Amino acid sequence: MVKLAEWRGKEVFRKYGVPLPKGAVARSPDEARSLVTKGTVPLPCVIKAQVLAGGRGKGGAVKFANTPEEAHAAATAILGLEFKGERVKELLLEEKLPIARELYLSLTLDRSARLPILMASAQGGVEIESVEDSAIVRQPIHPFPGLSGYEKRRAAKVLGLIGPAAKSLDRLLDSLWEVFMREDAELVEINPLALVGDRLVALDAKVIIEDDASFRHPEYAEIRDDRTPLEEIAREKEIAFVQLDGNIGVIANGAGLTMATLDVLREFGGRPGVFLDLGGTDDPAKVTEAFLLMAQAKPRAVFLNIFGGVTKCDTVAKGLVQAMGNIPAADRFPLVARIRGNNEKEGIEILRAAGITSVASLKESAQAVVREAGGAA
Amino acid sequence: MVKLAEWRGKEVFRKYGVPLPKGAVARSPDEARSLVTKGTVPLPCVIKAQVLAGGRGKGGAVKFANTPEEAHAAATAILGLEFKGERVKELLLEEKLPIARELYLSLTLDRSARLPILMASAQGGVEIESVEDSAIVRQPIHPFPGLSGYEKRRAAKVLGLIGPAAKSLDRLLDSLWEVFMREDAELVEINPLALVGDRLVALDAKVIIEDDASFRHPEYAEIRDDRTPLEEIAREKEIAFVQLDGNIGVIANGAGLTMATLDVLREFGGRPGVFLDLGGTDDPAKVTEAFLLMAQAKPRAVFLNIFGGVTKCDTVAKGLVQAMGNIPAADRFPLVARIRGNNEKEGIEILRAAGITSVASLKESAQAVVREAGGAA
Amino acid sequence: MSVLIDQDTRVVVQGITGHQGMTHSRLMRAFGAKVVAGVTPGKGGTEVDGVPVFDSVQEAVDRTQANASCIFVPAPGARDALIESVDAGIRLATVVTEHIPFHDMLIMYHYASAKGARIIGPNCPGIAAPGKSKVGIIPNVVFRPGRVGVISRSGTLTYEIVNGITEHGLGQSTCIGLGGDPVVGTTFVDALPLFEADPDTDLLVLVGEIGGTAEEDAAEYIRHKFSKPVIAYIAGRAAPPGKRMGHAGAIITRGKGTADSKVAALEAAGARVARFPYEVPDLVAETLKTRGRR
Amino acid sequence: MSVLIDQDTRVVVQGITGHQGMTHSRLMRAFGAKVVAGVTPGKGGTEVDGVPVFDSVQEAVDRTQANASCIFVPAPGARDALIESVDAGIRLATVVTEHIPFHDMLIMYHYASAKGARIIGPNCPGIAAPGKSKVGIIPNVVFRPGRVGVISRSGTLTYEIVNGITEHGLGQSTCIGLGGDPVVGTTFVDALPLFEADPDTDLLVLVGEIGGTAEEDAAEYIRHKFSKPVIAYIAGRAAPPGKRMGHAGAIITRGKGTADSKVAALEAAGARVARFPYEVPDLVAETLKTRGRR
Repeated sequence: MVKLAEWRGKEVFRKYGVPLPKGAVARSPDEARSLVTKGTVPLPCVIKAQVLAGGRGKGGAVKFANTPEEAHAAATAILGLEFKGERVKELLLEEKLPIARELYLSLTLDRSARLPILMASAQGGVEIESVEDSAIVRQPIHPFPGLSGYEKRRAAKVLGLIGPAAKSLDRLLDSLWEVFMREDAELVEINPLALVGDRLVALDAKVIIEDDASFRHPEYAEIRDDRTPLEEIAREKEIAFVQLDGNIGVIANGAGLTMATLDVLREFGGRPGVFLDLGGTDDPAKVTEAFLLMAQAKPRAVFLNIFGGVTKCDTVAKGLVQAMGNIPAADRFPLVARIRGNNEKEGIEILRAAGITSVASLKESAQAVVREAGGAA
Repeated sequence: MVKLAEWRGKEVFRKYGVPLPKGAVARSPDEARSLVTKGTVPLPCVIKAQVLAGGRGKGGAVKFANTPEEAHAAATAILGLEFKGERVKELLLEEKLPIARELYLSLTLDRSARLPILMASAQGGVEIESVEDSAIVRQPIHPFPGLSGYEKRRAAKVLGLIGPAAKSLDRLLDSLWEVFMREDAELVEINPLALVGDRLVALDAKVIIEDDASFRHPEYAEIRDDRTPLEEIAREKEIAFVQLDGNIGVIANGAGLTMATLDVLREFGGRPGVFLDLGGTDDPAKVTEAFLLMAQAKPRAVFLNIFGGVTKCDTVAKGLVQAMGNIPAADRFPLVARIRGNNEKEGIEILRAAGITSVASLKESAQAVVREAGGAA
Repeated sequence: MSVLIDQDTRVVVQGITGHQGMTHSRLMRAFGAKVVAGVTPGKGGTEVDGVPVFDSVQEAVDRTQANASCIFVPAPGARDALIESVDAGIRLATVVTEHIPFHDMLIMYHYASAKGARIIGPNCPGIAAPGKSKVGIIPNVVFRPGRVGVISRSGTLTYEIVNGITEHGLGQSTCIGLGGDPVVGTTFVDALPLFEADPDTDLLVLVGEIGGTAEEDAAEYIRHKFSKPVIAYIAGRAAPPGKRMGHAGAIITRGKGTADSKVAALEAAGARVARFPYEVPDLVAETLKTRGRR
Repeated sequence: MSVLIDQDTRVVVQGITGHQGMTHSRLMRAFGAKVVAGVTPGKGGTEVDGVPVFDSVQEAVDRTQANASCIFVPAPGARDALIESVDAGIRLATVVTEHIPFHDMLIMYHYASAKGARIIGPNCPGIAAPGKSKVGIIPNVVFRPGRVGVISRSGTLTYEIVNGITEHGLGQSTCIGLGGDPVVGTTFVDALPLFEADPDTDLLVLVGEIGGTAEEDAAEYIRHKFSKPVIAYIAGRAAPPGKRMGHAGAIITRGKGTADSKVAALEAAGARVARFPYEVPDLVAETLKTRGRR
């Protein structure tokens, strides 16, 4: 999932013709003042921290300025912030517009309908989760004909737009649809979408690009999302890795089995802290890397729960034994292993030769690892 | 139907990334020489008359030049031509490439399948009508998923392209598909498509844009096709008008009825010269305009054959009577009228008041107009 | 019984507030059709001759149980109008609008097909089942209830031929004007099985024209799968090759789709082919007589 | 009988010359599947373990009467591979490939649906009917012929549960791994009627996971239209909200799709819901015993 910062999202919007306020990015207070002085950004202006988390307004990450000096001061204040764990490095300065109304608009996927869905609400400017369902239009869009006239009219109706404002919406929705389809977006959201006179302007931009479509979008390759450093390393090695606050490390293969393992551990009072999903690899080297990564997360105990399919049991056993030799003594951890499925016998044999016993029962192995981690919480 | 001249078609191709030879347009021998002198068009080059008719090579409308002076001379020769009735006003000068093979490629509509169809043949550079069917691949393309990999591979196979040349085809076909879909084309054709080393280059470009899509393509509004001046006036007035070499004028409504009228006239030895299809108008002024247009074509006799539906009989009668008063005495013609269908009685009454008799039988009315035009041919 | 429409057909007219939509809604009702709703965005809540107008097809369907639509919306909006009616659950849409780009029609046709909906047209006279219903613009006066089915690619020529049948003292079960555009929602081959299955149709009149291969395809179907007698007429035997006779359906290209090829294919399939429109009624009457039916 | 595949299923493997395609073709054949052809563009004319390889699916179908495809083609080419198999007349395509963009899958799903073809997957283990056939990558060793149907959104968890059932001395009629991607060709609701209609299935095991509303939709279907007993397990009760557990199917958004909501819906529909994978076999055995069937 590639979440674009507001200014990057707006660059994409601009390419497709979504109307935007005049604005520019600054990375220092001096740059902020200069943008205003040169008239690149008209006054009065708004100055926004370019962070991915929401709630910037309330959190002091959005300020206004009427003079170049105010812009400098606001930029200084915001660039000093650490907002919800993220240090502010970039600011977006934009003209402050006379807003008549704030609306909400987004395109995302409706999994049940297996269709893109257009959501529109007249109650913009607040988190859409807080808007009651009856105030949101949800219009599925079939990808074959694409966005149709009646669908756009339905959105105009709920947004209360008529005449030139409805025409502005019509064009904006065509642009937004193009962004969603051509950029392989998971989500494109404008909140708030401002009515300024009788035209619409996107005040914010939230664009999330689908990770799986990255082969079509090398342009997003260097943009990272909100992963921890270890998660980032995992991503580079194509290992699914999630860090939480617990002390048991879990290495499994497949999302369902990983979650089931977690369910069982919790049942016996265990506190899982790191999940590492090997997915469908069948490469011992990748298994070794996974174990080394796990060691860096410093779990109290590790539970290896593998059901061999594409990933074969002997592959995992080989990778594991290889890893164990390379983990520094200080980082070593007690290990409970359970390997079943394809090449189960070969795998168990390899583990046994290295002094590791595989427990066949999921229940018993889970209980064992909870004990190793210091007992139930 | 908007047929684009080669250079205009290539401008469209360029926009979508279809590879082209280096070239430029000249409208005088001096301009031609200058393009070569300045290096805009590398030498040796080819100089082609920008006319819509085919067979330019054999007709002396394509020449080669190795020096700026040769370019000037060739341009002088070609600009003096009248090629198949069309005066040459523009030249396209292009670098002459070392061609390994000449191929054929087009996208058009398959009416029966109700699908776009990709046609490809290794026998390019000749009229595709002269290539035997077995040497042409016809691949229908579904507009929903668009052009797929296997369809492109099938084309590569018949064209005998592998490796980098097949990759070049892959990209070229994606571009050509975009031209066809986004420009609302009836036909996009590259003949010949040249293999130069291991890349493909479109040596010619034939692009026909659908008339009915003109509301989406104001950019083609000023481009005319090969209509006669009267046909051009008719088009502006939205009257379907076809001129042939006969002496009977036919005014009917609807393509089918117009053709049936022609069939009957021919049966009785008549030689229809002008067809004017009122289509689905119900505006007396348009009927008047149609008659005035007909008068300019100077027919020996005119047959009005209307079956009233959307176009009502009394509307036609009113328009006709109005027109008759405005046609100069020298241009008047004998008229046989047959009006049936919606508001038939009212129409017949209006004609009767103006001294015109409506004949109910198609057979008898057709015989009458052939007599008026001087009898069977 | 009749084909596609009958007395239970509930028609919504898309574009009812335009001149054509208004005029033909009246004429449909005069023919006996149940026109239950109209749609014009922005005019919801008004009425046309007592027919309620809605902002969207979905509302019209929800409120009036409309089950067939008749589209008069001008070409630039026709594609959207059709998608809207399909998405609202309408499974029979007659598109009267002319000059729809075939690229739009490709999308309309394949989308409707995927959703199980049928399009008649575009640029077509529509469907008439005398004594029951009518969706479209065929003149009311030419019809008389009877047992002759008619399918045609032409507009006014259809009226001419139907009128001739009526003047001959015969009548029609259902008449469908398919339209002559490059891409049509329903072809002869699509329509033939409907008439084969219709117990109220004894004989079928097929009116074709030069261009395309729809008549040759029909002949193929008739030869193998159609059991009722067919009388055909093909317009354009005398038309000059390569010239347009009013719409794109009538271009002759590459020696295919000529009148000769169509006539030959139909005759080989057992159809009787009239040389002129006025021969059709005689051939119909004669054939029905031979068959002992009427 | 079984569901979707049986001993007459003739499988073409798209991407057969890759490591995965080759390995699993062997395993499918070892399970009893008729793998009749492989497709890899440019490798036509070669063989893989005696299975002929063709350049196109159309050739494979023409030459070997293949009627089901198994797609191992890497994500960037998967969409094209599926379109190719649908266009070649294949009506059942199992897509093993992972990491296909959902935008591609939307097109694949709606195109296949329009053509009457069914997709299993993507990113799925596929289908196994023990003693008959297998299309996909589920380990052969976990199965035993029997009368328990299994449908699952997970991969390895399916193997775990099927293995548990087998170790308990029971067997499976058909097992379908639907895949857990945001857009799947076949959902629980799509698959349930197949098991309802299958005379060889006495009981259905449904393996779900948090995220989306597929389990809630399934519960709704089960409540009204499914007559056989259902044992369910939902993975992810202890998963943290908003975090990905390996694939996009497991994001919890806006309070919907939680384990609690799924469990409650399924129990309300009459299903028995296991709290842990290892409870499933006991519940299956117990339920079958009560019903007096096995």
